[in-house]
Amino acid sequence: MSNKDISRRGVLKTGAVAGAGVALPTIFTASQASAFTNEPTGSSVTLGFNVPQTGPYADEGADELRAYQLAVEHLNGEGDGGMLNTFSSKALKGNGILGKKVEYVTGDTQTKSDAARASAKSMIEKDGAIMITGGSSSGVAVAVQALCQEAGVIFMAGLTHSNDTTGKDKKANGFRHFFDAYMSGAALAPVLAKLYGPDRKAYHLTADYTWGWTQQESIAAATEAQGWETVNNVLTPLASTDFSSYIAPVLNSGADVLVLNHYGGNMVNSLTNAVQFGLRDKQVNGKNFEIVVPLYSRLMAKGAGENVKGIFGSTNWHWSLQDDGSKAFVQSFGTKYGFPPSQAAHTCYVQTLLYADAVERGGSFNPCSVVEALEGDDSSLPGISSDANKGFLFDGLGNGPTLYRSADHQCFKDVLVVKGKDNPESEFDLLEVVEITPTAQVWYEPDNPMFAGGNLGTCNPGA
Amino acid sequence: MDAIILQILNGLDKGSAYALIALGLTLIFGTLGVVNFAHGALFMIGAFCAVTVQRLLTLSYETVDPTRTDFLGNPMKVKTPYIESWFGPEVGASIIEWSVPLAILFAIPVMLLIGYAMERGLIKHFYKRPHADQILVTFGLAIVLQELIKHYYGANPIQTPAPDAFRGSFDFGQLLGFDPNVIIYPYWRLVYFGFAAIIIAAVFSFLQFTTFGMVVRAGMADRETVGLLGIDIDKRFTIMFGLAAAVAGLAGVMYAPINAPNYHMGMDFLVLSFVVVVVGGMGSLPGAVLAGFLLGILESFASMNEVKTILPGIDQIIIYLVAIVVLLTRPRGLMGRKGVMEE
Amino acid sequence: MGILDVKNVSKRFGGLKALSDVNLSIKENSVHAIIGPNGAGKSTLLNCLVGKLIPDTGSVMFDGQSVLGRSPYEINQMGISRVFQTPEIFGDLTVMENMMIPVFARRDGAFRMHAVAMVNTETDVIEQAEQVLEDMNMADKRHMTAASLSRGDKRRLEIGMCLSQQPRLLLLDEPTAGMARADTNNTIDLLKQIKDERDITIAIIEHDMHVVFSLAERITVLAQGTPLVEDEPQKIRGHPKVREAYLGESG
Amino acid sequence: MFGLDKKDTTLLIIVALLVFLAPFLLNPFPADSAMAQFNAGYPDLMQRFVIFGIFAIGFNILFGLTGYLSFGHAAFLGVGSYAAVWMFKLLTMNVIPAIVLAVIVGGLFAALIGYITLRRSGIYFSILTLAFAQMMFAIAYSDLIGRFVGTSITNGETGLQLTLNDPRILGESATPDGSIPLTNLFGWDMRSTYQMDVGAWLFQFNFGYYFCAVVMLIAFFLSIRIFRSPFGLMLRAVKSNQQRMNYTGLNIRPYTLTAFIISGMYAGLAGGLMASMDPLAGAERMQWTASGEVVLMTILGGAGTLIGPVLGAGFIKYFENIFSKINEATLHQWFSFLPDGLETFVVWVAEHFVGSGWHLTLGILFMLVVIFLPGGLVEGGQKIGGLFSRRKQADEKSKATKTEPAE
Repeated sequence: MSNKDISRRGVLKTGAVAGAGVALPTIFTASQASAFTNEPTGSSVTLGFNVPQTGPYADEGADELRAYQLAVEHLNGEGDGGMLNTFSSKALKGNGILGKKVEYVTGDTQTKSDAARASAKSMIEKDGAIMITGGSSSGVAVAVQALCQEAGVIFMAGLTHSNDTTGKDKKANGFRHFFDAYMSGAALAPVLAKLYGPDRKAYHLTADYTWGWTQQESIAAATEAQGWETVNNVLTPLASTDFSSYIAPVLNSGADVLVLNHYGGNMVNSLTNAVQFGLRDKQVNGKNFEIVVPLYSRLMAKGAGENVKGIFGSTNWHWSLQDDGSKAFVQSFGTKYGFPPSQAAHTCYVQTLLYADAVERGGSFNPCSVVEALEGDDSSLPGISSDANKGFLFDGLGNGPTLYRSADHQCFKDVLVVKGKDNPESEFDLLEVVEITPTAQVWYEPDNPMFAGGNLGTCNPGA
Repeated sequence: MDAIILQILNGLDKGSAYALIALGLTLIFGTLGVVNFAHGALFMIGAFCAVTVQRLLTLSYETVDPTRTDFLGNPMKVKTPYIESWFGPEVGASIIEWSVPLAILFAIPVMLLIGYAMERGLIKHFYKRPHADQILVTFGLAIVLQELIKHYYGANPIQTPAPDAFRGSFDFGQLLGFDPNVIIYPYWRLVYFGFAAIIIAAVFSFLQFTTFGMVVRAGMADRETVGLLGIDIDKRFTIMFGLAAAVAGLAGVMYAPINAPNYHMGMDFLVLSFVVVVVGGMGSLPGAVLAGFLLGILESFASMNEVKTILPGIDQIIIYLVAIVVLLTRPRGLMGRKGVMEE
Repeated sequence: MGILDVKNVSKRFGGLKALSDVNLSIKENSVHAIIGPNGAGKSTLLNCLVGKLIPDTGSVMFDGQSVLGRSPYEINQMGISRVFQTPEIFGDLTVMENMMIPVFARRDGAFRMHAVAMVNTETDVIEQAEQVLEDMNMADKRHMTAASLSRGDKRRLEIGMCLSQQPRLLLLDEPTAGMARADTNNTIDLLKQIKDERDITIAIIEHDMHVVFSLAERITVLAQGTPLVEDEPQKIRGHPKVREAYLGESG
Repeated sequence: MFGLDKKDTTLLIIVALLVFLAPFLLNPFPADSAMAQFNAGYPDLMQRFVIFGIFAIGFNILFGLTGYLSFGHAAFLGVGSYAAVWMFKLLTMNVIPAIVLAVIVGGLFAALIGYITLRRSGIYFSILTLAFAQMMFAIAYSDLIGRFVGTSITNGETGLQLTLNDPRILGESATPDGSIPLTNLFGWDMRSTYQMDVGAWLFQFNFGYYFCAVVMLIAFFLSIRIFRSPFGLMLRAVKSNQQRMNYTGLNIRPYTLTAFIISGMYAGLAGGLMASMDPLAGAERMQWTASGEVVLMTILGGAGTLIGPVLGAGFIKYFENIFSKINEATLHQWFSFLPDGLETFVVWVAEHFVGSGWHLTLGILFMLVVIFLPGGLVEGGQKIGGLFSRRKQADEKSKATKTEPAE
């Protein structure tokens, strides 16, 4: 490891403080001299990687952490540079951020709002982190985002898919690269309609918490727009491990499609149970019974094993993408760790780069400068006529041309519709990209009812 | 009607897992007087016995296939399990496919050994200690066990499918004269229920009809008196601990194809199984089994749409609600004995 | 009218008739023993007196008030204290603390949210408890944990705790069961002393004839859940019915 | 002092000193040194130490004194938090009304649940409390009440938080610069922190922490008073022998119920303080694992002792927050003095116990403590203390020290 310096509060590294050491402890210095929270004044800058290290999402968290370490290497000019070479913005030079070496601290969110906030707070208060990123669930993302807003640091969300993160709970200091439930629905519905026909009856099983609700709302609206009928929506407790009693009635409900609005362990179990009950071998209403999983991830697909074969869903990114950015990222990640990155790893890597780039372009670590840089110069995605179509436009980080929309700090980019591969060639080759849905199709206005009720507020530099 | 039959089946199936775990928990409590918070971890280890056997059977050697490339563009390394190369691809594949049933043979000695080691190495020193200490130490052990599993197998669930012959589902309804596809039920879940019934019956007849079992039962009722008869009751209790561990382990092995094992599945079952044991009545084996099935069935009924539309969210709280009602109407659970764990 | 009047009390457990039509009257300031073979219903009767069991029929009056339907603690507050077969004391607490609790209970009643004061400033309670400790010859053991006392001392402590409540009726359930001869004699002496020094009624259930005949002023013989005879000790000793039913058996 | 005897006064003064000097004591390593990772003297963690200390002190009044093992106390902490956040949303950002309401709500829920659950004892009581708490968790996590009422009450798994549109009666919905106002005590922000640079050391003095610390000292003082009061004596009597209690004319139920309510109010207080330091109330803090945590804290520190629960709380929170943050890079830095091969090996071994392995370390420590120190950490302290005093009075005949039950 090259990272031999301890993370520490930037303040301490100034000569002035070193002088204070000689001058002996006589004064209380209220270090209000800095213009914003944790202003780095030494030769390095500290980022906080807050990922689930214990609990059901620990593997996803571990993958996020790998991506972060890779991003730090690349920012510091080590390794092969990864996506720095393909990124359309050329502000980053591989000499850290604004010439300061990038260091990091890690913490465990435990996938609990309280623990995640405690961990983030310790990074901010103790380690002097200037930016917090990571996470694997929407509840945590929303909670930590709110904290960062109050504390005056930037939050670059990791894996969070709920509409609320950039909807009713959006914050000026928070940014999301990952796609959201609405986009999943908008991308998936037309493919499903084309494939399974427009007159389907869908039965929804939905995890009973915020993400589940927004996911269900989105996919139901999108499929109904294609002519599908939503027969029933059953909320399942998050703590469920056995979904048999929710799956058993499906076949007699008149529905011919089962939509599983579940993620992680819930999804693995509900899909496994659905396949056990032989749903996919049945004919209902003269059609083959089908199962849909709106939000997919490769790690989940691995957990579900054989059961995912032929099942459709959507995903933010997949390692088999053939654009230059994705290829570069897979190459450096795979070389370092021996397996391809997950979508969570991708989004976390990209978020780190985007943050660093915004600091470089804005010329300051000040959160307000970062917010301004990430909100961009009012550039627009081509082919979408909307007043809200402005923000920071970039390319080369996978997913094609991408807009960080200034209105709600949500990234707009192509969405992948995938299905479980029938004949995987390797243990990583589980999903197959069926369609790359163009951004225009998943576009929504910031005042879409599913995202209403929030207020971005103003950037908070703290201090 | 068909919906009710389906939920009864589901309930019996869930109840099987609850009953098996609660049975072992009650055995340990009844014989050794120890509150074992590591019992869920034993169930989890059982499930991971299935994973381990699957891993062992699929131990592979690598050959390089130059015609294909891996995700980095290098020639792909193809893995072939040794079993397949020894017995030929077809026989090999079907051996691998049967890894869960084979894991039963593997799990019995492993679980007995783990149970024995646990009792001799740790639990033994806690007989005379307060229940609070027992809880703390077994909880610590449970954390250690699950973290070790997490370290070797990761946090993601791992699929351990049932043999092909038991995949898919069985049209139960046609047997009962319903239309096709009305009551279908997965084969493996039926197997699980049958398996649980056999294990429960075996444990009860072992306690009922063998001298060993009679001594143990007498010891459960009155340890002192049995000790006075000059019988080394402690030794038998040690063996009972191993047996309880094996029951939990077997419940875990057979559960693996139903839901992919993950390292925290033990904790998921822990609280529930304590509720089951207490609702059944501390120290009562039939009570534990009865309560297991009762709660399983009630939980299944509570998740029916018809019930949920009237009482939203009832499926999340039903178990606890039932526990409260039972304990308030029957002070010692369904079949509990007086004076056990009441102080 | 005695201080305790038991009238027509019956109690069944399922098919078993534990008590049938028991009538008993205990005179104030007397020592009354209830004896009988195993299974005669002595313990059941006692439990009916202190509120642990509720008789199926009949009445139990203490000082003109019915005790039926009251909880043990309420009956205790009426003035009945009970000594158990195996000493029931607060094993985790010190001897002094053991002695203070009944004094508090007598002063403050069944419940008092008494969290403002400190135990060590309650001088009146401390003095009373000290006094009883002195009376019991246990003052030197006041800081010992009750559980670490000898069997005989535990019994002394328990009797002392009951006395410190200044009860009007002291019920003793085989107070010398399982004791060595020396301890038994000590206990007898203690009880004699109590009887002599205090205005107190003592009812004693006992197996040990030595104890009964050393203490009792009146004896009721219980057999098969019903009183056989009630008389003075000397007369009981020679009573043929009693010999037949009880003494004869136990040799 | 304050009616305490000499020993208790000493204890209180020591605790007060430790708490007030915590920013120094918990930051023993220079911020620049490799060991700085072990520093715990930053506001959030220090707040957590004292808040969970309060929670555990309250729990100990129930469990340590009466022996009733509640497995659902986190529920009272949770409702306390929700009550406090609602107070911030609707009334004022001043913490006093929020904390007062949190204590009241915690007490009310405890009265209701305690009234029902205390009909049973032993494990039946434990499971009843667990059942109630788990029901409350499920209700909060999926916002079931909100579903009936039509408006969000607990805001599901995200947790109840402040927004820019809260209709605050006394105070503003948002500050002029567009932020959510901060929690404060009559204008003093909980968040404000003074930093002191002393040579290579950095010490942080946070107003919120000192506020919590004062509350905790009051809570601790009250708990000593309860321990030493006739009421406390009765509670210990309940634990010792309920039969004798009954036959001594004492009604047990009101005693246990009062203890339950007091500990529920302590939990509510802790919840209110937590929300005051960080105005978000997450449902997870009501889950059984959270209830289990306070049980572990109390047993680990020493149930029934005055200071034990506080030690236990500090112990667990320290591991949760410090050990989970040590990563591979940090380890490499620590062991960089070793030869390369050895360094890799040592780091590989150590990695299992830190970062994502912090649960493993905690599990092992639980076992070690309970195996070797049956009386918890307090007993460990006494043993060490015993070593010293024995050395001091080498010639004095050491009497077998009798551990007073309430020590």
